This record gives sequence, C-alpha cells and structure tokens, in this order.
Amino acid sequence: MPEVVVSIGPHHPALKEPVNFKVVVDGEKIVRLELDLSYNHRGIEKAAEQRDFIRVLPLMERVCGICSHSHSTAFAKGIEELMQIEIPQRAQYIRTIIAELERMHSHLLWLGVAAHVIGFNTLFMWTWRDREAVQDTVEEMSGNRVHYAMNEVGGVRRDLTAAQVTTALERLPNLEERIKKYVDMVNTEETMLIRFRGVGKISREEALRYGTVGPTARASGIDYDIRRDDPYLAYADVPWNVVTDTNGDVYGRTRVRIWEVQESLKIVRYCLENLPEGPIHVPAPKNAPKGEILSRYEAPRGELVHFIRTNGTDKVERVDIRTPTLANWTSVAMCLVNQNLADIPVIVAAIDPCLSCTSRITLLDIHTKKTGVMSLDELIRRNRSRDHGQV
Amino acid sequence: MTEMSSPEVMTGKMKEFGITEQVRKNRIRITTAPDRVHYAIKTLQAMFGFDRLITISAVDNRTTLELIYHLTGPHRMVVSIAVELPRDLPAIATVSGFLLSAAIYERQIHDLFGIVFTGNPNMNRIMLNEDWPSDEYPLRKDWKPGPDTFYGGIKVKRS
Amino acid sequence: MTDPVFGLIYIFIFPGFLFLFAYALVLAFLDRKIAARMQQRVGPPFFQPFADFIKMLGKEVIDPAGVDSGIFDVAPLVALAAVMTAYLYVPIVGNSPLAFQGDLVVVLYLMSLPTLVLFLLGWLSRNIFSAIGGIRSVTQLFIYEVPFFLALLTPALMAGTWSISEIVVWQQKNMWFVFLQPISFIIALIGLQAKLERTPFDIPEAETEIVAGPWTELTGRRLAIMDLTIDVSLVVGSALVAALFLGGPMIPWAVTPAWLEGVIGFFLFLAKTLAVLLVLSSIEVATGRIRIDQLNDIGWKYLAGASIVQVGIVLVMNYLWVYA
Amino acid sequence: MSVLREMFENLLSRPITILYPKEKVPIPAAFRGRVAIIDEKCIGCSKCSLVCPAQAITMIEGQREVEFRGKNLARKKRPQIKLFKCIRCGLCERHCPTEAIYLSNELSGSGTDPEVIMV
Repeated sequence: MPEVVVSIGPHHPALKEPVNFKVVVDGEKIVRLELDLSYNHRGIEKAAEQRDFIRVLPLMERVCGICSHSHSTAFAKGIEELMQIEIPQRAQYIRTIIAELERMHSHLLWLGVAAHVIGFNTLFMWTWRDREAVQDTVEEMSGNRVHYAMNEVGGVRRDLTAAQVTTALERLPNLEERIKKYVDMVNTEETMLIRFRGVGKISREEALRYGTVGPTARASGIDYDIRRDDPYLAYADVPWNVVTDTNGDVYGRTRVRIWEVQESLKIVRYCLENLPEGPIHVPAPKNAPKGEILSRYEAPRGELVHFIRTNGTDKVERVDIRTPTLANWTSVAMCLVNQNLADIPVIVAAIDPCLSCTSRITLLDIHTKKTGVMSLDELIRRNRSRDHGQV
Repeated sequence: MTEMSSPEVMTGKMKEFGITEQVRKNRIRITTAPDRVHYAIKTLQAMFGFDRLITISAVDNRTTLELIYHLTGPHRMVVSIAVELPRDLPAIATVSGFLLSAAIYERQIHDLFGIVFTGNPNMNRIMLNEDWPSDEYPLRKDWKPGPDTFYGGIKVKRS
Repeated sequence: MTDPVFGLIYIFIFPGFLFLFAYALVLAFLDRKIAARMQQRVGPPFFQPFADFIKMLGKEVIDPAGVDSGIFDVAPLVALAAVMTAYLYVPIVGNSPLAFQGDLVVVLYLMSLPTLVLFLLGWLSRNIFSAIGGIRSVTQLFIYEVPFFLALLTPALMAGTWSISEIVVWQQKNMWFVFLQPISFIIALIGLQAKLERTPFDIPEAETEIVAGPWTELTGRRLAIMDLTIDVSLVVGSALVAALFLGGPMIPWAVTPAWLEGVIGFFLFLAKTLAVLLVLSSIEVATGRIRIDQLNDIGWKYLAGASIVQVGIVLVMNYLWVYA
Repeated sequence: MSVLREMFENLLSRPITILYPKEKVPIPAAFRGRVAIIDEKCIGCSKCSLVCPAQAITMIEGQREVEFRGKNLARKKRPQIKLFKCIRCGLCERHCPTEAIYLSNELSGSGTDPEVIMV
C-alpha cells in the first residue's frame, strides 16, 4: 500500500464532535498526522464582553455541554474573588456537589465511549445505564440534565431540600457497587486490556514537556490536581486524595478516570452528609472593580483556566478561556506517530476531547482548500533541534 | 537548584525582571519589557522550577496589546509575566522553542489578535476558518463585523 | 432424486430456499434480541430484519462517481447465490438428497466466496475507507481460513468420508464429534465468528475507524442482498457446525412411522442451530474488536497450532481405532 | 469472566429501558420546562425582558388593574415570549418580583422558527 492520506474528517462516526485529522498512513501504520480544530467555534469570548454578569453565566455554561458547571463555576468564582465577596459555606458545598456529580457523569460517559470505540458495546450500554443514576440526581437538584444553571455571581440559585439530599444519598450505594465492578472489569477484562495496554504511551517527561493536563497527565505519573494544589470551593476541608498511575497509556488513563469516579462519589457523599446550614446567596454588587484574575478549576478533562480582566463596569473586559482539551492536543499528536490506524479513535478518545471547549468562533464545515494546520513533523523537527541543546 | 522558599522571598528575588507584586498567597505578577520575556521565562524555569506553561492570555486594552504568560511548577506557585506590545506592529519572539505546548496558544492568539510570534514554525490558521479575511482580527476591541463581508459558514442577517 | 416435483419442492420450498430465507431472518432477529437482552435493552420486534430487508430494497441506489455500477449490482448476487448453493448440501431433515462424496469441500469453498466479494466491492468503490476495509477482510480471510478448514476437516478424517450426510450417519453409530474432538469444535466456532465478521473479528467493518469498510458505498438493494447473504451464511455456518459436531438432524433409534423421524430430526436441527447461535451471540456480546495485527498473532499462534494438534490426535485415534 | 455471569443474569431479567409512550418518565419537581406567565400577578416591570440572555421576552401592550403589596396599580405592559428562543435558564423566574413568570414542568417542544410567539 503506498502512502495514503486517510482523512478522519470533520464528520466521522468515531468523533462525537467535528475535528479533522488528515492521517498519512502506510498500510496500517501512521506516518504523519495533521490536526485541524475549530469547526465548532462560536465567538463566546467576544460575546462575553457584551453581557453583564447576570446574563454572561448562561453563556459561560454553553461553552461545553458535558463540563458546563466547570465553566460557570470557574467564571463565577473568579468574579467573586475580584469583587472580594465571600459566598456562604452552604453555597460552596452545593457547588462542590454539582461539580463532582458532573465529573462522575462525564467520566462514566467517557468509559462508555472508550468501550464503544473498541467495539465492546456491552460496557457502553452498562456504563450509560448506571450513569442515569447520576443524571437523575442532578436533574432533581438543578432541573436539567446538562446545563445545571446553579451558579450565579454571589452564590447558588437553588437550595437542596432535605428530600433531595436523602434521595441522592440512597442512590449512592448501588452506584458505588456498580463502579466497583467496573474497576475490576477494567483491570481483568482481556478484551479491553488487549486494546488499551501499551497504546498511546506517554512517559512522565514527555507529558510534562507537552503540557498535558488532567487524567491524561495523572496517568503518566504527574500528580497535578488543581483541587488540591490551588484549593477552591469546599475541596480544602473534604477528605479525598489525588489518584495517579504510572502506565501512561490508554489503560492507565482508564484506571485513573475510574478511580476518580470513586473519589468523586466519596466527596459527594461527604458533602451531602455534612451540608452546612445557612443562606445560599449573598447579594453581589452590580459592577466589579478594575482588576484581573487567573481562575483555575479542575474540569473532568483537566485544568481549566479562565483569565478574567474587569474594568469597573458591569461587563467583563476580557475573558480568555483555555480549556483542558486544547492543552492535550499536542500530546495526542505526538503519541499517534507510528501507531496503528485502528488505534486513532482509541488514543483520541483517551484524552476525552471536548471540541466545543477547544474552539469558540462561528464556523460551519468549509471544505479546506489549504491545509493550514499544525503538522506533526514541524513539531518533531523543532523537538529534535531542541534536544541538541540548541535553545 | 530550584529554590523552594516562601512566596515573599521569591517575589523579592524576581524584582530584577520588572515590577513584581504578590497578588495572592500563591500568585506573583511581573510586568516586563518584550525583549526581556525570554530571559525572564528561562530563569524562572531554571532558578525557580516553573517548568509548566499554563496558558498565554492576550488582552486588548485599547492603547496596547498585552500578552500574559502564566507559568507554574511543582511548588504550586503561579507566576504571570505581562508584556505590553504596540498596537500597530505587535510582534514578539516565540517561546514554543523551549515550551512546546505554547505552539497552539500562540497560533490561537495570532488568529484572534494578530500578534506575530516570530520563529513559531507553523503560524497558520487554527481557530478561524480558511476564508476569513486575513487582515481582520475579531477579538480586538475595535473590530466590528463588516456588514457586507462574508465570514464563512451560513449567511446570517446581522441585526 | 427420482421424482422431479419432490426435488423442486426440496430445493425451493420446504428445506429449500424459502425456509432458508425465513430461518435466516429469524436467526438474525434472535441474534439481535439475545445481544440486546444481555445488555438489558429491549431489542427489536420479531419482524425487524424482514422490515429492514424490504425497506432497503425500496431505497434509492446511489452509484459513487466513476464506479462500474454493473459489477456493483452483480457482486452481491454472486455472494448470495454461492451461500445458497452451499445450503443445499447441509442436512436439514435427515440426509440431504443432493449429497455426494466431497460436498464438505464444496460447502467450505462456497462459504468463503462472500468475503472475496466484499473485497471486490471494497476495492471497486474508489473510497479509501472501503479499500482499507476490503484489504482487511481478505487479510482476515487468510488468517482464520486455515484453522477453520482444519477444524472442519478433522470430523471427515475420523469418519473416513468427505460427505456431510455420511459424517452425520457415522456420528449416529458412534459418538458426536463434539466429545471426540472438542478442540476442533471450539476452533470451528471461532472460525465461524470470524467468517461472519462478527464483533471480535469485525475488523473490516470497524465503524469507529473506517466508517463501514467495504459496506460504505453499498446502498439500496445491493445492501439488502449483502445483508441477506450474511444472515444466510449465519444459517449455513451454524447448520454446518451442528451437522459436523452435534450429530445433525438424525436420531439413533429407529422410529416406526418414517415421516416422524424426519420431523424429530428437523426439530433437533432447529435446537442445535439455536444452541450454536446462542454461543455466537454471547461471544459477540462479551468481547470487543481486536486489531488486525493482534488477530494475526492469535490466528497463527493459537488457532492454527491447536488445529494441527487436533489433527495429530485424530490421526493417532484413527490408527489405534483401526487396529483396536 | 465476570462479564459472562452478568450477561446471562441480564438475559433472564427485565430490560431497564422505559418504554416511553406507554410508561411515562418521572419528571422531578424542579424540572425547568416551558415558560408560563400568571397574568394577574404581573406588574409589567419588564425586569424579565432585561435579564433574559436570549432576548426572548419583549414587552407588549397590556393594560390591567393589578394588586401589588396592598396597592393596586394600572399596568401598561406585559411580557410576550418567543417560545423557541427561550433557553429555559430560569433567570426571569429568579428576578421577577411577583413570581408572575415561572418555568413549568411541561415540555417546551422544539422548533426552528425563533419568531414563534407563545400565547
């Protein structure tokens, strides 16, 4: 087979969202990869500059479907810190509960997708069935399965009634037992091991150098977790620990994500059990004082960063959203070289890409005349030149 | 030798780069001139162990374009290096040579703000679509969507 | 085969093609229903495969640019014809009247024709995904063909005959081959799963990598016929495995009214093919797709090795048996 | 293989899917569905139309005698909602002083024409 360009194009069954890989393949081996993002860019940063703090939060939530609470919390906590207002403890706990429930449902969704990508549809059906328990809990608390609209500058918009807390607590044991089953399924199930072990391996140094974040980095042994390094919400006084693994391949990332689901479940149970009393909202001023802040948040896919600058009016001067998937793309491009064509969906799915996070301006599919993309060999060439000490 | 001293000591040491202030418990902000950025980042990497680039953010404060490099390290401190660039001809040397993850961030800022990063090997489009008019940078404050220009995608009547 | 009317009825109506199509659709439905219930889903209604077939027949046929639509129409028909002729030699109600010495080899050859047709379709449809899919289906064919043939030929070796019907008769006198040659039985099941390109081996049609492989450009009636081919080869494959290893549709003790024996034999045939289907479905549900190079390792190292060992054992047993 | 055991257990147990048209999916109390207005309570302060992020609410003529905190006053305008522009975020419900506008539990349906006015 001569060198062939296979375009795993913007619309492809394996990709939930539009990203374009032009993969140069020799037989089944990948020789070169060109990556083209931003088919789903909606100009959220430009739009955010025209909305006041009440109306900008629903926009922040719609940066991404699966991690909507992450974006609105990162933004809200940044603005609250700029306004120097301290939101009540109960609101912090409610935000933590919703954040961890979102992490659980995002990771379970990812596990199903990873199983589907290797054709193991049974696990796909089972994980998405168990994920319904998390979705029902969140729907009871916030009124919607995806966009929770819980956040508001100065606190939380809906309180958790005692009934909601008890029904949520009742669901956790069954869910915990199911997740326990998935943990040992991932470790023992031969059909997954054969496709995950040793695929898309990144060593610790490489992961650091490419700037990977979140479970992808933790699977290579880097124990970066913003919830512990730069504690926010109620993570400082909740007993939990950061999970890391040393395999660095898709297998390691699967294990890290499932352990994280177990950790999140513990956090949710702890927060539900000792939910402090008190108000859930503090009246926030209309304008934010002049200033800037780097609000960091641990989204399900990794470290999410909102750089917010305010200019004393009621609108934000600039919000620069750097999402975890954008940081992970370099590592995907690197670890795809001379892997098998069949492994592309597995490796791409392993960083759990969230494309609507990565790009933010309006664009529909334009068949690309010129492939103006970051091609891999430039990365390698510069990389090689760097290794020879030439800085 | 990465010095694990307290934030206050670190801020003191970083005075040499430019105006340094400690914003919060673990946040330090440095404003320097464009040509000293490389030197500042490299010393921070070597001396203070800031080995990871969190992100590069860009802000258009009407008179100048500002670039802020955020770095962090195993000691969990975050340093932000701010650089002001002239509005008409914003250019700065790339840092993707020794911070590989900066490649994507620089291309994104180039697309949206028009800041040229000299030396970045692959400066083409990543965020905007191919037939976006090449001289217009949407995230600048003075940019208004031209009523007649077509920016790709579906034709939307701009109210 | 004296009376032509009986011959025509045998070929076309009862144990012939009409029954074959109906049973193929029933097996396709059962396969999807079992897989669904194992995943705690409801699964399709019983007429779903039939409804799909009729709907696809009615759909518009799209010819990709620059494709020779003549071959695109004929190829699925060739595949279906091959598999249907293979069906005639498999005993359904007692011995098949068309049996002759060596019909096992003919059946095996006809069963592998659809894979070659898939390769041809993949290569012809000028689309990179189907080209890669076509190459994968042929690579997979080479890998599982050797162990599959060896596993299906060891019963013939022991029974000393090359006709499936006579093998079934031999099994009535002695023991079923599933007990005599368990390794061959397992390899036959795995080989059948690979021939039908079902989940652990659906590498050519890996929808998350290369869209639908050779099936990408098939539309309308071509897709309907190719789907029917796969369902029919599921029936023929499971009937073949049932006949060669589970004793086929014969019962050891003679039953007074002759036609009753045929009826019981038929129900035995149904029961055995359903048992084989249950095994195939649970293999499909319990596993995920493996890569083509992994299949290469497994195929040559384990399957081929095991089947050669099995042939050795059979030769030794023959030798001892002949002199015992 | 733990997968096999669970598979065959599932084979014998009832599927988990809710057959939607026959069995109804339980809708929680806090569900944010279609917007609804109680016309008696609305005092026409147009806070909802200001706060709506999707600009789905416009104020139209609507004189009415309304009683608010003991005083009755003549209201001049009342809100009108474009159903398919509404993103059901609930900000109007949050900022309405008299709880006249709220998100009910019914489904709000879907459509493409954003100009459809909810009655």
